[in-house]
Amino acid sequence: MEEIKKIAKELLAENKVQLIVGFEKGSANKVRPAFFTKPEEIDQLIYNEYCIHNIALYLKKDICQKANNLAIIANPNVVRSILQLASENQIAEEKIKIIGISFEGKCVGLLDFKAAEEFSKTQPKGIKPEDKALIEKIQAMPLEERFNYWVEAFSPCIKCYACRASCPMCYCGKCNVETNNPQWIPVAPHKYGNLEWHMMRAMHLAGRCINCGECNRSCPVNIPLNILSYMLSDFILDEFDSEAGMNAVFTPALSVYTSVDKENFIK
Amino acid sequence: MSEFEPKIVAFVCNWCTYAGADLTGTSRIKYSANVRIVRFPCTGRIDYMLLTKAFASGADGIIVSGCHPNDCHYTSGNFYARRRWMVFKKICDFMGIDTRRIVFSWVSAAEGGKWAEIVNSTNEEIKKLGPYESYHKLSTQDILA
Amino acid sequence: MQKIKLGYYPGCSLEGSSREYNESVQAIAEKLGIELVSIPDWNCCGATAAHNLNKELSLSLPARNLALAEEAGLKELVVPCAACYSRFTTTQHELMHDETMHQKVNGIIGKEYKGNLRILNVIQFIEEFIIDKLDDNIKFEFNKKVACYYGCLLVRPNKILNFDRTEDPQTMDVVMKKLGADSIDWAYKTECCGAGFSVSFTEAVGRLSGKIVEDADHRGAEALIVACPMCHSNLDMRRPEIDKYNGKKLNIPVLYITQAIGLALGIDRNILGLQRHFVTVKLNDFKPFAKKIEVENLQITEEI
Amino acid sequence: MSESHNHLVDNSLSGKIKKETGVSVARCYQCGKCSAGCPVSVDMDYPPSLLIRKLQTGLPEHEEQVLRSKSIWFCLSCEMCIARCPMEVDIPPMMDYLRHESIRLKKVNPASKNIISFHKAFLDSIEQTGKLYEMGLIVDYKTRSFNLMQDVMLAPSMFAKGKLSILPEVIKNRRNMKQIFKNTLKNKQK
Amino acid sequence: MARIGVFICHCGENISATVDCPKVSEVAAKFPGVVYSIDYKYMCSDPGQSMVVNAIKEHKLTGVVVSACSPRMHEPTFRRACAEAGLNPYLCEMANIREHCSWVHEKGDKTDQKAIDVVRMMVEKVKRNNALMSIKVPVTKTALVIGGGVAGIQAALDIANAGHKVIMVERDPSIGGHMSQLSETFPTLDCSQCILTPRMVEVAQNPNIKLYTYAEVESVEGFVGNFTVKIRKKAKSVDETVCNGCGLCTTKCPNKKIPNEFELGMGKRPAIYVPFPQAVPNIPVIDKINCTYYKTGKCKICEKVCQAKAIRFDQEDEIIEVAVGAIAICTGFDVKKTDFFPEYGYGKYKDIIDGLQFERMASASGPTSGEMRRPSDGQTPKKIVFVACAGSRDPAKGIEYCSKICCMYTAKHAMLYKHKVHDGTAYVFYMDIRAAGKNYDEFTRRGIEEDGAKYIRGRVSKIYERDGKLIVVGADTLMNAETVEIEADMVVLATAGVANPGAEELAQKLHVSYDQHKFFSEAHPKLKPVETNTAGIYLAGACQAPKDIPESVAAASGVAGKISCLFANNELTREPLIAFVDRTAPPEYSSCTGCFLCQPVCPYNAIEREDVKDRNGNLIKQLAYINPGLCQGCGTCVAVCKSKSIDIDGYTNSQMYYEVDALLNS
Repeated sequence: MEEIKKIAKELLAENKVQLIVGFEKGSANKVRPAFFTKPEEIDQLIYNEYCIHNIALYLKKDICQKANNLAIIANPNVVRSILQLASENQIAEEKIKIIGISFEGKCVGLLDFKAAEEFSKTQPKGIKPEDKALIEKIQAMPLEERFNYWVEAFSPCIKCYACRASCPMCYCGKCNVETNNPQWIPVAPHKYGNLEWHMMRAMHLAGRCINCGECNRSCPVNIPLNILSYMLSDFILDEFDSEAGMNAVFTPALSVYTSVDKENFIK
Repeated sequence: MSEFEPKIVAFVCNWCTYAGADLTGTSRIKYSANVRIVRFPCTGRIDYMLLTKAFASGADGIIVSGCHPNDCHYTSGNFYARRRWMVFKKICDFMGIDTRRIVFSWVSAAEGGKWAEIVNSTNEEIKKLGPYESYHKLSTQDILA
Repeated sequence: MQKIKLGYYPGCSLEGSSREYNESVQAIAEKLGIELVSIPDWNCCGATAAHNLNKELSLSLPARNLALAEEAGLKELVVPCAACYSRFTTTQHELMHDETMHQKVNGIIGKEYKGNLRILNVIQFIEEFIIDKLDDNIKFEFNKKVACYYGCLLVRPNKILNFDRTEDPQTMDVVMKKLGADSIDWAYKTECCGAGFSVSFTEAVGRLSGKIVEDADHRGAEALIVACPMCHSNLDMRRPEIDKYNGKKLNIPVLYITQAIGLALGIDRNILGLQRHFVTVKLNDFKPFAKKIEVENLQITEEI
Repeated sequence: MSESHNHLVDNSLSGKIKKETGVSVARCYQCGKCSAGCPVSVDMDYPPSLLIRKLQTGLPEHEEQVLRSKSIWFCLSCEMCIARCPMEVDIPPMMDYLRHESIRLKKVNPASKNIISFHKAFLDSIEQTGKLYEMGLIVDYKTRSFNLMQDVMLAPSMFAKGKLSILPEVIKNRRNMKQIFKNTLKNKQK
Repeated sequence: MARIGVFICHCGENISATVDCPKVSEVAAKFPGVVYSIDYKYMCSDPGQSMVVNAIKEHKLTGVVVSACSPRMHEPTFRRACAEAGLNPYLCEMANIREHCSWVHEKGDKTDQKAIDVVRMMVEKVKRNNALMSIKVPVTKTALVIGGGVAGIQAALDIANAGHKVIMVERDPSIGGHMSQLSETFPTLDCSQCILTPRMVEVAQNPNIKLYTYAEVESVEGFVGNFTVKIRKKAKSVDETVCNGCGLCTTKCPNKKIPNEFELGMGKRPAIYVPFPQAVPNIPVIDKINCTYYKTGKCKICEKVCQAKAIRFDQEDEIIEVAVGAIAICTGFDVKKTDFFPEYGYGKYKDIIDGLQFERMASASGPTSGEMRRPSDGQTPKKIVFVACAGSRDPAKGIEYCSKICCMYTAKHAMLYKHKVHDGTAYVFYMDIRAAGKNYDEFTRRGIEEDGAKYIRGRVSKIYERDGKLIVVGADTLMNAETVEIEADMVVLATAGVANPGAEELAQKLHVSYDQHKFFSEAHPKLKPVETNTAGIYLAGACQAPKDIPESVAAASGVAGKISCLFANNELTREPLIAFVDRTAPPEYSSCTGCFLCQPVCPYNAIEREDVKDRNGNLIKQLAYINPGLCQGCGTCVAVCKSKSIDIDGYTNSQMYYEVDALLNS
């Protein structure tokens, strides 16, 4: 933790960056994301096992867009998010300094994109064993039961869109769910509306989601919507050998093709 | 009770399958009248949200058809479409949407007979599966609940 | 050397007027360590008579044999007689593609025929189990000019049998070339010999078999090689009618391919049943086997 | 191609052939290749392509000629015609069906008496013993066809060469054989 | 508020026979936004069209829906009518109730309901159509002609004489195609070389035509008016600018035993060769596979004898890139070889030859200098059998179509044979004599009546060799299907006309559709026989289906006409149905997030990155921009864009959404 502070302080002191995105102590023993602009503020910077939020999210918000260049305390999920955003032309390498930290909390110092790619390959994926079990359980269900399972799972959804707000990949200025003519996704949080919304979100993240699990963690009613993207990521890895967040120059699966894509259902 | 007549929507590409369906017409090959054709410039243009929209609006079956690989008028539209359908079919199946009701096919401008056969066989299959009540109920009654 | 066990269906003529065919098959099988297990309590396949008079009968008779073979646990079934081979394969094909007829025939024969049996004609049997053993067992080179005669039911209907080519087949020629024979190109390889008319319309057999024997003889063949008992009996036993049709006496002998292999292996002529032929087989002075004969395998499937 | 437009029952002989054997004589454009290749077309009153032509007209007198023809009995089922037919008109199963119909309607051509007697004798032998008893076949055939002196010379040399076994080979399960024949050849209500 | 006019067509009774047009029109009148709805017998006729024009003026219509045949048929007609009436043509849509409805369904309520649904779909779509102006695109006034046969030559000459540049690409060392292999041509029996060679020379001398022989099309990009074509000019190992065509090298080359493709295996040629005497260009080519130098590194005799020093052994294949505005495909056809026929001996009998080989035998410059000499022993065949329909009209062999020209050239062959061997007999086994052209039947009658060709109506079942004779076993179906056996000295099979090898690969390079026999598909069998579905690419000659010379030449002139009118104006107007990225007021400037996931999917590289800068030049954001000139309107980018910032005119998101909605929520 000290090492991170030292690096951060130096960066700010030498005015290499104008902003550092990290964490600070919140009320009770909680933590919250924090934005430091002066070296002396770094004292409040902390990093412990509670700092699991994917703060790459803020890179597309105004506070970071205004800063000429900035640094960020990046666990592997954040690093992968940054690489994927870079591949989608959202972040320029020269404007960001990555202070890499492994899942166990060991600081690996400043990473350029090349090093970040190696780092993200070595770190384990965000999928937890119980997520995998849930995917198997659902896939084992018969069709009708699966449908009812998901309709039930989505029924508590009140369309607060916290999942969209917490996902670094959902950086669209005007999200499609807000278009009214034509209204592709019903606004009301009824069963039909919820199902369509989560299906569209899963399709939009197909081949782009780095499986950090923020969407599920930020969902007030804990809907297991992250496993939709987990399942698709595995499928896309098997079928097209394409994985998000692994390199800065990368075309997601649905924007590229090979003439020998295997399929067995087109007559 | 008259026998169940499925509502089938066909999303087809203008250069191959639409022309193939025209050829079915000029050759006077009869096929089921339960299908309605919606024309797209290319299969690459067919948006997956239109499929769920079709189910929600009362369709029981959907046919998506375009040019054979390498025959696409725009070179690669059908290749992108193929990848999209592989992913879309996977997520739909995982979410319990009955992908047996969506028939994907390649029909060229010279295959009038094949188009009639695809429509008739899809019509038979959907008749066996019956109306897509669970989705229609979801998108109609459940809205009011 | 562990014995290979194969299902075997001799058929009525191999136990009657064409006994020598059965003897030669058994002889070469025994010499090369192959045990032929006959189907217990097998019955006649019905040949032409059955399908001429009644469809269900023509399917039930072969189906009973196939069901018995499956019950006996056999995987392959060697059927030397081309007519029986044709009846078995067409029955298997028809029952596997017409489920209603399949159930009906199962009802008639009172057995459950499943249809997972591999039916081999004599040449397939030779290609799969005999050919590679030849090189170290061959004694004499069959250095004669021969005309290989396939007849009609061995290669047709090609869509169901898909064995060799319908026109100008080559599999028998390849076997004979491997024995050192010079197999000639001639015109009547797959023309019908008159088959079932042997008794009821002998004059036609005289004409059809007459043309076959005359053409082979005319091109200098020293022997006709056959793989079907009906063809053999017409070409051999009906030689008087053939000579009457051709207006000249032809004594070109007719051998089964299994007898030719037997001679090459050095098996005694009487064991091979050569003495039972009507046209005496005078072939002798075979050269002792010198070196292995290389035969490039012609592309034999019927592709258009 | 959906066949919905010709749903009216076609009770002509060619219609029944299409229903029973799936063979459509309408496909034949009379190229004559089957007649040219047929080994016994010279023995037939109507070569195969002419027989099909008569079925194509659908006229009752032509259908009568077909059922009473020698052609259907002299056909050897040697499969040469279907092997070369450009339109894949499967003549052998059609001939089978015409033979069954000719017997059922008792329109068998007298010139084919010998051929039918041989087939009947052949099947009688199988019905009794389950296998073909060649001696029995010859005796039965001669009583049916009355040409008693045929092949008289041949029997002794066949016997000498051991090609003629005196006693018949009988299968054990003769009841099964009887049952098969009762449900097929002897089946009355078909 | 929308003011839509609906016009239901009876199409004579093609539609009204199964669809109740008045009822559909009545129901359509009640659709929201429809102010005028009628049905009429012939909408595409003049009175029909003027009905549309008047209705637009009278009822001030803002949209028109014509429910009739396929839009691929009469959309242009009705859009032109609307434009006449002052309504933007792209506010007119067609509902397909003929090919997709009346012709394929039985009469009844279900069919009427379908017609009503389709009309409602189009009404909802038309309400959301935008008025569009067609796009002007520059046209490169150069044409590419692929294939140097008679069709290619005719097309190239016509286009060149119309004053446009032409680039001709021919795969063989010389142009001329199959016609240069023929002896005499029906129905006038004038010698093929005499009428073709002058045209070949004309091609070589025409200043507007750039000829590349021994060359193939490598790739084609772009679209009508703006194709970029890469041509692979294979190395001839001879410098064309230096060689004067003296031919000394071809005489001195020691390796003379190579079968000459031009003579179809019946003649030999040296390793450095000119395919035939009248070849254009008359430049020899070195066959790298068989030339001793290329195999062993020794010889080089041709280099030694060549006074002009034109031999270049190290010459490499050359890739030439050209810009063309239109492409004419004239790649011709081929004939099945005799090994295709199991019952005629799998091609093992030397004296069974195909039609083209007979042409070489009858040709004065052929291997036998025009004398009838059979390949096996060179004897003059006294009895010859011609077999028509060899492989054609034979679904069992996978060729169910009639090859159209064999009846005529078989009659010609019989006549040529009788002119050369007076005491010989010529039999012709035929199915039907298809001689439907001008003076065609008279020609075949002359062969039968004056030259005594013996025509036998029936197919040949088997041919086999015995004692040096070919025994032909056929039937005579006019004699009660009697078997006919002929002991012939030679047999000529009029084999089926098939697509050229490589046709499928070429079709895929050009994105033109082709049928299951690899013949190229025309845009419409009756109304657009020389066009393909791809704008700017045309078809002439036998590459589209077996054709004789008059038809090929006529089609070639047709193509030249089409290309000339394409080049008539400097700019090409193109359908404005292309994609665009939305633009909004600053500070967003657009809903596009600049992720550029759309860029890789565009097959025409039409999507560029536009930098949005503020007043003092620093970058605010990058946005996608679609170049209207390149975009062909496939719409793949529209479906890939997550935020739906891209839309495409004619198939906008809202149009497609409300089409589906209208179709199902009746």
